[in-house]
Formats: sequence, structure tokens, C-alpha cells
Amino acid sequence: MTQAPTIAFQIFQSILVVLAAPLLMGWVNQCRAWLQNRSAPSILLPYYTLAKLFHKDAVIAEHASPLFRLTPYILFGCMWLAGGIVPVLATALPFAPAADIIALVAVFALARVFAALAAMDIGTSFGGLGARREMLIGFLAEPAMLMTLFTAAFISGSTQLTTIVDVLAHRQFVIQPSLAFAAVAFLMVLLAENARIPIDNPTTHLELTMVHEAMILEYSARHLALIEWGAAIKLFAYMTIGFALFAPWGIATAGDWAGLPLAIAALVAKLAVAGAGLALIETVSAKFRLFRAPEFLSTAFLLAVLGMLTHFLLRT
Amino acid sequence: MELLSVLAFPLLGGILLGVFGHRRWAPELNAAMSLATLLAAGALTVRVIEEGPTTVLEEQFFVDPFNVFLVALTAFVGFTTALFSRPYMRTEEHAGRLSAGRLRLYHSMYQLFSFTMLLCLLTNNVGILWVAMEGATLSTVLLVSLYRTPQSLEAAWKYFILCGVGIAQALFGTILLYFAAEKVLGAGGTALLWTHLHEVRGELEPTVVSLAFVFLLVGYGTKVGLVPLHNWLPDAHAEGPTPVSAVLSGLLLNVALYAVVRSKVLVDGALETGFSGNLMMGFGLLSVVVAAFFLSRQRDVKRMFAYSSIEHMGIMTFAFGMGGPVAAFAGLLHMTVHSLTKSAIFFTVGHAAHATGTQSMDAIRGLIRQSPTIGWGLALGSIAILGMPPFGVFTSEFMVLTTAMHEHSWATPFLLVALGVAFAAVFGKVQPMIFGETTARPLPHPPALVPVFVHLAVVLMLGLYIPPYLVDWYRQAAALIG
Amino acid sequence: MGTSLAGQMVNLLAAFLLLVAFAMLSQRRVLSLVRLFAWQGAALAASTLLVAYSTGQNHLYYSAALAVALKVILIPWVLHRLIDRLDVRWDIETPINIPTTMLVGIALVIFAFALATPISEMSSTITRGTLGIALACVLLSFLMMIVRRKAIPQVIGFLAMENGLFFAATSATHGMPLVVELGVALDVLVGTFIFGIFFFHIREQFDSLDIRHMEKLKED
Amino acid sequence: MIPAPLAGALACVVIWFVLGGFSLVPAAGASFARRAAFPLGALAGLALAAFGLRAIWEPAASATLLLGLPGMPFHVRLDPLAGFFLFLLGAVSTAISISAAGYFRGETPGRLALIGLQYFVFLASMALVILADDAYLFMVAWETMALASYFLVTTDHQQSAIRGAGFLYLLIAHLGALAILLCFGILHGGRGDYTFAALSSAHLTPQWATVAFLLAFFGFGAKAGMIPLHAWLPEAHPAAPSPVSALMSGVMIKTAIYGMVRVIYDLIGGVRWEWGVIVLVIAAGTTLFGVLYALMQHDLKRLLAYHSVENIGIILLGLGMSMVFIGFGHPMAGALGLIAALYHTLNHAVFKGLLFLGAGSILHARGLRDLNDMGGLIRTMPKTALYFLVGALAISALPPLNGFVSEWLTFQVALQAPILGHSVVRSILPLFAATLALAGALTAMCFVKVYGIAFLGQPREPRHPVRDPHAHSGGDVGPMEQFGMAWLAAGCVVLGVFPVAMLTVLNRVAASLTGTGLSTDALASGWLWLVPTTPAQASYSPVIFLVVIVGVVLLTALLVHRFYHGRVRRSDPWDCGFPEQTPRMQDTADAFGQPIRHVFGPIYLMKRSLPGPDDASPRFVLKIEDRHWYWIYLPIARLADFVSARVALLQQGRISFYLLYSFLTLIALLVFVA
Repeated sequence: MTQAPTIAFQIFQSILVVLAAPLLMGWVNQCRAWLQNRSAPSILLPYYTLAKLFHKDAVIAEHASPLFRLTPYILFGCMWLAGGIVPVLATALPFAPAADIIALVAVFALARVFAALAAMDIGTSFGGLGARREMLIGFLAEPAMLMTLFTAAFISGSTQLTTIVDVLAHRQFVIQPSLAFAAVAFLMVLLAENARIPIDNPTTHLELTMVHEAMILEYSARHLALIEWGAAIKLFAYMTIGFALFAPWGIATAGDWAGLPLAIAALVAKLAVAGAGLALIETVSAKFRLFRAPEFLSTAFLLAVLGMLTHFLLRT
Repeated sequence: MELLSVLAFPLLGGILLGVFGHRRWAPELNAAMSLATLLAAGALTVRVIEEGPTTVLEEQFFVDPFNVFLVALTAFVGFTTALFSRPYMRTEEHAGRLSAGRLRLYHSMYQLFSFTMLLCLLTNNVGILWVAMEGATLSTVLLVSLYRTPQSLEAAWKYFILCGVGIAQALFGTILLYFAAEKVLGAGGTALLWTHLHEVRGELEPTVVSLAFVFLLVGYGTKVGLVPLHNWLPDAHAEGPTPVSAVLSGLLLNVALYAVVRSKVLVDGALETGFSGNLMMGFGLLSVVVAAFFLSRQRDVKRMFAYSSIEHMGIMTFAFGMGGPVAAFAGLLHMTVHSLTKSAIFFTVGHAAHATGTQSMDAIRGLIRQSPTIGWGLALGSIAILGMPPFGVFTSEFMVLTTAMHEHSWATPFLLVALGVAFAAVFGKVQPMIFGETTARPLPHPPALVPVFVHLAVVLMLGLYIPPYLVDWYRQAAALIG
Repeated sequence: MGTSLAGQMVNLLAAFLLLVAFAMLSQRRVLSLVRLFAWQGAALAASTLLVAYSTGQNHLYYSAALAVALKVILIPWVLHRLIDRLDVRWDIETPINIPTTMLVGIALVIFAFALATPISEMSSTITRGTLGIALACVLLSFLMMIVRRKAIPQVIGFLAMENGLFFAATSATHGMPLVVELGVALDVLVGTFIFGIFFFHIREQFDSLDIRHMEKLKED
Repeated sequence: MIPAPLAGALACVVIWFVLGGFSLVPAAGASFARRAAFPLGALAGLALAAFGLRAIWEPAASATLLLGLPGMPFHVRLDPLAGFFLFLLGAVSTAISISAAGYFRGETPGRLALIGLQYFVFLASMALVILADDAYLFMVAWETMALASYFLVTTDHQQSAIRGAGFLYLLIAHLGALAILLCFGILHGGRGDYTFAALSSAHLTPQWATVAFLLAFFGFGAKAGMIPLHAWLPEAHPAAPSPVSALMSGVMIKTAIYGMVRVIYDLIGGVRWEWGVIVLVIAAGTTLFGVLYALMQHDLKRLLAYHSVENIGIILLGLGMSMVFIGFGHPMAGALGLIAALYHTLNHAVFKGLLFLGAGSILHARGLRDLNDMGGLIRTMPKTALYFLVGALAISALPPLNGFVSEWLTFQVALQAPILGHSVVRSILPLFAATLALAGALTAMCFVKVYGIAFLGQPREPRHPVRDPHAHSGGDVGPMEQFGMAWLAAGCVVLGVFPVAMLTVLNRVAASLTGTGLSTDALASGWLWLVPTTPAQASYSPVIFLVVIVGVVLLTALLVHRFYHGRVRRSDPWDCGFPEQTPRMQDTADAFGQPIRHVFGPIYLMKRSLPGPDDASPRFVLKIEDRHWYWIYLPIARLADFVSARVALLQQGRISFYLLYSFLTLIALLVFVA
């Protein structure tokens, strides 16, 4: 399954994901600003931020262990890998078989674990607090995510994203209540995993509320840049996973460059809509108390499981 | 010839020690006589292996695979116990608990006791069997009350009355047996000879025989310590001197069970029904369960192991009751390993009680610190008696359980519960005695631990490997018992 | 011809034994107990003689002699000496309510007969009913041992039980082999002496022969 | 002539016994045990692993020993299943023996001699359990194993807590053994032949087969530590010296899994799906219970013990699914489930051994076992920290390490559910997958806690250090212990990155038990791709995975350092500008578990004591207890007491009553006869 064009395609997609991710971030911020009728920042702002960070001096707490310095690269690497596996533009990517949906979830888990460890490395009060909250969210979000994906996997009889997308994209359209359940669950997980309102607020440093920020407090400069960038890629990857599962139309198969423009157009459209939607959600909803988060996520988990059950029960 | 010498040595020893029993070298003499008995028994065993069953003195005495191995066992444990009683009795004398006169009594009675037991085993005459059994009671009752403390007197009195009454029932049973045999064999000597009874057992009158068996079972069963006839047993074991407890548990109970099994063989022959077997299984099971629950309440270490003896006697009775080659084999094996293990335990317990000056388990702690050998002896002994492999007790329990699971699966839950409870009870009490901070003091006379470890070594061997001649010996005996 | 007469005599003695057994059950005074025991022994010896005579079993004469020597003379004498030495001559005890004991005893006798009848049917000996009586005697003495609260009466009960057994042996089955008889007699004798020793020990420990003092060893 | 693998395995067993015997020899024994015994034992383990691995590729071989029951000598047999478990035992014990050589170096001769004896008897008996081919030898080895480990657990018997743990352990082990014995009794059926061949040929009615299954399942489950019979495990494993804990958690409880597979698949046979469902339910409970209680622990070894409970649950999940599939007549999926279970068995052995050795290193080097006393160890014990990190990631089922592979396979088994005919079972199977997912995430949380508290952050002042005389403060542990950990860490990586090799091995094992192995294209897919069924359905390639991540990380680092001026300033932590940070402000282990306590409150039995308002030295005490004590164990104990109190009425000391008993017995029997 390894011939040159698909490899090229793979590389192209990977790079595209990495480069385009901050753009999505910027777009979401812009939409949110509009919705909260503030004057919107440039859509390119994330790039500026990253550039700025990359030019600063890094400040690291003494008695920070090597693990602390290694983590940002690992986070970035994991996200990049995820972006490479998800069929963003095309299915049947050469890397895709290397990791199915379960492995994909595991990649995010790996990143989370390292982030949490790094947060505890310095031994500050906030670091531990952030790590604890992050893991609290994670231990519910991860299974919910898995169950969502399983629903799709059961429908398509495979855990390979490629196969899933093929099946879902090229079957005649039927209403799948199970998928509806799954979609809602997925959305909730997406919000939680990407540190979005109502679970977390990426723009706050209030000790009572912050989760993700509390973990990366000690980071600065290039490390911080890598982490932020990784976060952007994560959001991008999640959205594309969402598209792959629930709106797989217009995606190309690896190697046929002809289908590419259509695929890109479709992707951009979907992302635009989804980003706007995300901004809308963040605007209309308020941040939960921390201990509402488990309820929120267990609801997601429940919905996902329900989706799976309905699939079995309604299957004739 | 060997047979008679087996009987002669302990009798002689009893008389000699009755005279010299208070001398300083009396314990050695005691051990020597037991050794002589052991050697004679060994010779007898060899003879039987070579020439098969024989009878002597116009058939008054006989040996067959069943009793010869019990004779060997009895002589062996008798000897090791005599070895153990040397330092033990010295310490007692040293502590001023026993006067010279008592020692004389002890030594001569010890020999007479082994004489009566060997007589029980070797006699061919069911009547003499009864006489010797009563003699065993008479010779031990004074040993139980040796300390003349209120408790020991009470224990001895109960032992005497209960066993006396029980044994009286056995006599009635014997009379009934004779009554039945008389018609077949005619009046006179032969009608009570087991060999003859065994030949004609098919023709004996069923109703009479079954009646006789009830009396025999209740009678000898009292001495076996079957629940609810067991009440004398824990008292007698707890209050007597430890060597006596060792031989009571290790030998007397076996011999009594031997008598029961002998009668069972005749009855089965006469009845052709599972009557006797079911009766024995019922008693056995009851004993196992009840004894197991008694175990968890004990404070006195010797008392606890006395109850454990009841439990194991129950297992054997159950096994013999089930019958069949495997179960009977298991029963015989269990007889062997139980008496070896239990006497070994009593040896260690005796030394432990001396080292700590008490028999109360709450006061015995950390033996393994003060004297590793005593501690390990007790630990391994208890583990063995609780039926943990690789010790031989497990071997027999393994056979009993697997056979029972097939033949009488209804009984296995009881056995399971009983074994579990017994394990929890005994082990939970023994463990703190062995481990932890010690309360023990060094002993005035070096403890005799060779017997302990010899016994345990044999038991261990029987768990992993049973010598072939021992096997076919057991097999013949099992075939005999059926 | 003699059989019928001898048989009747034996049955008479058997009845007498039963009577004595009941008397012992209800007797309060120790001395009288000993006396009754002696009478029982005598009746035993007599019946043995009769059986010996009527069946010509010679060894039964020895048994009879043994019985006289042991049960009529020696043991009662020993008991007398003991009672004197322990000076419990006048000591009486109240067994639990005698009428009930009596009723239980009667029930036992009936039970014993019921048990013994099928066996005595097949008995070849001249004395059929005696087995039931012997069993009844055994059970009655058992009952006596249960209800007695003092050491000496309990032991007398024990010996009485042995009498019952002896009776069973001699009358129901023309006597066990002599060697056995001798062994049994020896045991009984030794037993009596040991009991004697015990009385003194118990006395010195509990300064009373009341066995209710001996209830310390128990599960609590 | 005995074929080579079997002979070799037996030789290793003998060597272990001999080593144990030698350590007992006074004087010489001590120095021998200190210097040579453990390394030699490790070599024997290595050889054993090799023989086991080879045996998997060879036909089953059997032999007869001279010892044993009359008419039934000990039989031994080496088939793929036994070979696999021998491999596990040998490979893991090698590492543990080596680090034990370092760990026990400082013991006094007396203790060392005993430890040596018990340690090697323990190893040898485990090997015999696996090799045994008749019920008797199996039981003997099984109980010897329990005994040896019991004495090892009570090595420090001065502490009453440890004595209690040992007692509980041996008691439950013995009850389990009795249950197994009865199961053999059922299979044996009074035919007098106890060989496994004879037992497996027994014809059982469905009811009896089910009884046998239940006896075996709970008998072995008691040893494996599944609920509700787990109570001994969190007590006993921490009590033992660390290498022994590693051996017990890593290997011994796996022999119970071996026993289950051997008895249920091989001896009883005719697996029914209802059995599978029973196993699954218990397994799900065990998994969640284990991890949730692990999250509440602050004693490191205790925490690890609870994780052993959890992982046993995961193994049983795989086993149960396999039984369900086989019961419904899908042997191929059944084989996959078995493979997943066995793979996780091996993985757990490796990483749990590693983690316990790590905990032992901390205990040995610092005298610490309470997480709340640790902190910042990564700076003073970098090697240990690295190996422990590998273990932590592995047990958290994170790619590309081994824990992930087996859990991934288990998920794949659950995803086979649609082929089942029974609609209910079909729809509940994924729920067990959900349980697994939840457990995996919670495990990750738990080990973030462990690693973050123990190795990261800043050192906390120890409140209750263990008085370990050999605790040489400062610096890392000795080379022996490091080697042991390195060995197992390497195992985690290799098993994680090259699962296909192991898959083919396990395929042979599963085929030998279920008759059919995996599908052909599952095996045809080459060393690079782990494919449970078909490439279209699922595949995973840890090699590519690893290469890509490492590549990307390196690339990023390269780029960053290429374009970045690379100035780095060290300074105090910022922490939102919060002034004077002290180590006491860090999270404690208990604090880290607090959200879980909040979410899963009802599951725990919590005893809180809050400080009063005017408390001079305020102290917050929280005690978490296991509800099983109050639901099962104590009631049983009370019942036993009650019964024995009633029974004791038999023995009230009055001789008249005693006489009455025998009188009544006599009368009753006479009535019964007449």
C-alpha cells in the first residue's frame, strides 16, 4: 500500500494540517468577536502570536526536569501524527492503517498524560491543580470519545477511519438515530477536549476556573508556542474527525489529485461553518462550575453508549 | 516369635519400670524398652512381608496386613514419644511438678499402655480385644490424672466414666456377636476368633449382627472420640502430661478405630447392605463439622489440637464408611500421617508450653525467635495437619474429597465448610504463637526435636512419594477392609 | 425335663435381677446400694450355676465361682472399706424425682424387650427371655449413672452395668470363653481399685465426693 | 527419551530447588545466597523462558516422574499453553531475580537463608504448576506455591499488620485450593485416574459441568484476586519484600489465569456462553473496583496491588468474551479473545513487575513507600525514574507500549460483537468495552498521580518513612536493581513495538486450545501490521507509529533549534506570580484523588475527620475502606462465631449430660436398627 503519489499526498495533507490549524483558531476567535460584537482581531493573529513566542527567550523554572522540556515537542508530535492519520482531504492515506480510531484516541491520551506530567514537574500549586482537573476531564472524555467512534465502527464494521468514511460517504442516505446520538456526544467531547466553554475557558487565568491554562503556566516562548500550536492542530483534527464521521461528503481518495480541489473546497466550507458554530456555542453558553464538568461529560458518555445500543436494537 | 516378643517387651518394661521407674536412668530404660519393642515390631513386619499373614498360640494371636502396619506405627510412635518424654519429664521433675513415685507410675504405665494397645492390635480374639481396650483405658486414666490437680482429676474421672460406660456397650456388642457366631461355629473358643468370624461372616444372623454393630460402634466410637461421644477427649488431652496426649491422639484413637473397622468388616459381610458404612459416614461427617466449629473457640493449645484430632478421626471414619479401595486406602494413609503429625505437634507444643510456662495460646508468642526449631516444628506441623501439601495429610484428604465428590457429593459441602473453618481457626491461632515478639524462655533440658522432624520428614515423604512395599501393604489392608 | 425347671429358675432369677436394678435406681442410701449390688451378684452367680448345671458347660462353674468371689464378696467388701474410710456411710443423695426415673426405667425395659424378642426367638439356649432382661439391666444401670450426683453411686451403677453384661454373657450365650471371662473380671477388679484411688484423690481435692464439683472443664 | 524443551524446563526447576536447598546450608549458605544464588536463579529463569518459547513451536511432550501417588506418579506435560506461561515466568523472574540479588544484599545471614529457600521454592513450584499434567501434582505445586509465598510475605513478621495479611492470604488461597480440588473431584468421577488426559475425557451433564466451571472459576479467581475474593491481595502484596511483591503480582496471579484457561478450556471443555457472561460481569466489576480503589491509595505498593486487581479484571474481560464467542460457535473470534487475554497476561506481568521493582527501589534507596512523603525523585534517581515512566505509560495503555496493544486487541474482540446471534449478549458486549475504556482512562489518571507526586515536583518532608536499615540515602539504586528494571522496561517496549511476533506465538497457543487460530489474512499481513481479523476492519502498526512520532519530534526540535536563537533563562517558578512556593503547597496523592472521590462517592466507604474551628494543630484525616469487608467477610466471620457458640453448648462440663448424650445416641441407633 505504499506507492509514491499516496506518500506525497500524505505529506501534503500533514503539512497542510499543521499550517492551516492556526488559521482555524483565528477564524473561531474572529467569529466569536463578531458575535460578542467586539472588533475582531485579524484572522492571522495566531500566526503572529506563534512568531512572537518563537522569538522570545525561554524562561524555565530551575529544578525543571528534562521531561518538562521534552513535553512540548511530544505534544506537538502527537498532534501532528493525529493530523496525519485523520482523513482530512482524502481517505486511504498510507499512514492511516498505522492507527485506527482507538489508536487515535490513545494518541490524544498520550499527549494529555505528558501535558499533565509536565504540569506537575515544577511542583507549584497551580500545576498540580491543573493536571488534576485535566485528568478529571480526560478520564470521562476519552471513553465517551471511544464509544462515539465505536458507534460509527459498528455501523461500518471497521475501526479504520478510511473504511468508516468510505462506508458512510458512499452508502445511500439513511437516518441513523445512533449516529445522531453519537454526533451530540462527539460535540460535547470536542468542547471538553479542546478546553472550550462550557468546560474550560482558553482565555482566562482565573485560578478557580482554568484547567488547560493552569497546566502550561510555567511554559514560555518556544515551548509555549509549540503547545499552543499543538492545541490548534488538535482542534483542527477533532473537527475533521467529526466531518469524517458525520459529514464525510466530498472527500477524495489518496492519490487522485483531481479530486483534491473539490475536497479542499468542501473542507474549507465545513470548517468555516463548524468554526462559526463553535464560536456561537461559546458565546451563548456560560462556563460550568468545575464539578458540573463530570456531569456534562458523563452525559456525553451516556449518549454515546445509548447511540451504540440503539444501533444494535434498531438493527434489523 | 517376633509377635510374642512385640508383646513381651512392653510388658517386661512395665514390670521393670514399676520397680525402677523412679531412678535417674528410668527415662532411658523407658526409651530402651520402646526401642526393643520397635525392633521386634520391625522384625515382625519383615516376617509378614515375606511370609504373609500368620497366627500363633492356637490362633489366639494373628497378624495380617491391616494390623501389622498399625503395630509398626504404634511401636514407632511409642518409641519416639518415649524419646520425647525424656527431656519433658526431666523438666517436669526439675520444676517440681512430679515426685519420684509419680514418675515410676508414669513410666510403668506408659509401657503397660503400649502393651495393651499392641495386644488390641495383635489379638485374634474379639473378647481379648475388648479386654485390652479396657486395659488401655485403665492404664491411661492414672496418667491423665498424674498431676493430681483438680482439673486433671476431673478430666481423668470423665475419661474413666465415659470410656468405661462406652466400652461396656462394646462388651455387650461383643456378646451379641458371640451369640450370633455361636450358632455357626458352635460354643467355645473359636467363636470369638476374628479369623473364624471372618470366614463365616456371610452366615451370621443379620439382625443380631446389626444390633451388635450398634453397640460396638457406640462403644469403641466413644474411644475414637466420635461426636457426640467425644466429650472426654479434649479434657483428657489438655490435662494429661503431653507425652500422654501425644500417644492418646496418635495411637489410642487409631486402635479404637481399628476395632470399629474390624467389626464393620464382619457386619458388612453379614448384612450385604451399606448399613454400617452409612452409620460411620454419618458419625464421621458430624465429628468433622462439629469439631471444626469447636476449634475456633479454644484458648488452650493442647485442647485445640485435641479437637483437631476429633476432626481427623471424623475424616478417617468417613473414609472407612465410604469404603472402596481408594477411600479405604486414604483412610489407612490418613491414620498413619495423622498419628505421626499429631504426635509431632504435641511434642513441639509440650516444649513450647515449657518454654513459656503456659498452655494458653494468648500467652505463647514468637516461638520462632526463642527456638527456631520449636517454632518451625509447630509451624510445619500445623500446616501439615491442616492438609496443606506437600505433606501426606493432604494426600489422603485429596483422595477422600475427590472420591466423596463422586460417590456422595452431598457430603462435600460439609467437608468443605469444615475444612475451611478448621483452617481459619487453627492457623489463625497458631500463627501468632509462632511469629512476633517472643515470650519464651530457654529450656533447662535440651528439647528432643529429633522425633518432631523425623515424624514431619516421614509425613512429607508420604506426601510426595509412597514406597512401593508400603503401597501394596496399604492395598492389601484396603482390600481386607473393603 | 430339667431344662424347663432350670429355665424357670433362671427366668425367676432374671426377674429378681431386674427388680434389684429398679431398686438400685431408686435407692438413696449408699450402703443399701452396696448391699443391693451384692444381692445382684449373688443372683448372677446362682443363675450361672443353674445354666452350668443344666447345660453341662463346665467352664461356667468357674464363671460362677468367679462371680461369687468377685461380685458377692470382694467388690462389696472393698466398697464397704472405702465407705468406712471415706466415712460416707450415712451419706444419702436425692436423685432427680424418682417417679419419673421409674417411668423412664419402665419404658426402657419395654424397649429392651421389644429389641430382644426377635433375637431370643432364634436363641437355641434354654433361657430365651433373659437377653432382654440383661439388656434392660444394662440400660437401667446406664440410667442410674446418669441420674446419680455422687461418685460412689455412679461407680456402683457402672459395676451393675457390668453385672448385666455378665448376665447376658452367661445366660443368653452359654458363657464366653473362659479367657475372656477372666480378662473381663481382671479389668473389673483393677477398675474398682482405681476407682477407689480416685475417691481419695477427689476427696482430697474437692473434700466431697459430689461430682457436681467437677464441671470446670468446659467450653465457654 | 524426554524431548529437549521439557527436559530443559525440568532441569531449571531442579536447579531452582537445589539453589533453595543450598541457601539453607548454614554459614556457606548466606554468602552463597548473597553472591551466587540469585544470579544463578536468573540464568535458570532465562533458560526456562527459552525452553518455553521453543516448546510453543513443538508438539506437546509429556513425561512421568518417579514421585507421586501410588499407582499414579507425577505427570508433567509441556504444550504451547504451558510453554507460553513458562516463557512468562522465566522472562519476568529473570529480571526479578537479578534485582533481588541487589535488594537482599544487606540482609542478615539467617533471614537471607530463609528468603533464599522460600524464594526459589516459590519459583520452582510456580513452574511445576504450569508443567503439571495430573491433578495431584498440580494441587501439590499449587499449595506449595501458596505456602512459599506466604512465608515470603511474612518475612517481617514482627509487624502484626503483616501477620494479618499473611493469614488472610493463606486462608483465601487454601479455600480456593479446596474449591479447585472439588472441581477436579467432579472431573475425576471416581475413576481413580487423576491425569489431565483422564479428567478431560470425563463426560459431564451440563449441570455438573457448570458446577465444575463455577468451582474452578472462583477457586482460581481467589488466587487471581478478582472481586469479591480480592481482599487478601492489597494486603499481602505490599507486605512482602518488593522483589517478592513483583513476583506475586507479576507472575503468581498469572498462574491462576493459567489454571482457569487450562481447566475451563482444556479439562472441562464444551465452553458455554453463559459461563462467559458470568466471567464478564465479575471481570467488569473487578476492573472498575480495582482502579477506583487504586486511585484512593497513597501507599505506593498498595496502589500497585489494586492495579493488579484491575488488570486481572481486564484479562478476564478478554477471557470472558472469548468464552462467549466460543459458546456461540465462533471459534475464530474466541481465539482472538483468548489471544488478547493471554497477551495482556504477559504484558501485565512485565510492566507490573517493573513497577513493583521501581517501588522497591524507592523503598530501598529512600526508605519511602508513602506517596505523600515523596517528590522530585527524578532528580536524584534518574534511571529509576526513566524505567518507572516506561512502566507507568505501559500500564496506562498508551501507545506505542505493550499495555496498549493488548487493550487494543481486547477492544477489537468486543467489536466482533455483531457476529453474535443472541441479540442481548450482542448489545451488552460493547458495554464491557466501555468499562475497559473507562478503566484505561482512570489508570492513566492514577499513574499521572503516582509519577507526578513521586518523581516530579519538589521533595516533601517525610512524615512516616519506613525504617529500612539498608536505605542508603542519596543517589540511585545499585546496578543489579537497575538492570532488573531495564530488562523489564525493554520488555515493555519490545512487546509494544513488535506485537506481531507475539501474535503468531499466541496464535499457536490459542489454536492448540480452541482448534482454530486467527484468519489467514490476519497472519499474512506481515510483521509491520498488527491485524486481528482483516486489514479493512482494523490494523495497527506501532513501528510506523513510533517512527512517525519520533521523527516528528526530532524534526520539530531540529527546526526549532535551527531557527531559534536558543537562549534559555532559569529562574523561580512563576505560578501566576504567587510568592514563596513551598513544597507543602504541592498536591498530595489524596488531593489528586479528590475529584474521583467526589464523582464516585457512593462506591467508597469513607471515614472523614475534619479539624474543628479552634483546633490548635488542625489535621484532616480520611480513611477509605473496602465495602466488601462489611458485605461479605465480616458477616461470614460472625456466622461462624454464632454457630460455634451454639456448638459449644455440647460441652458444658456436666458428666451426667455427657452420659446422657451417649445414652440417647445408643437409644436412637437401636430404634433406627429395630
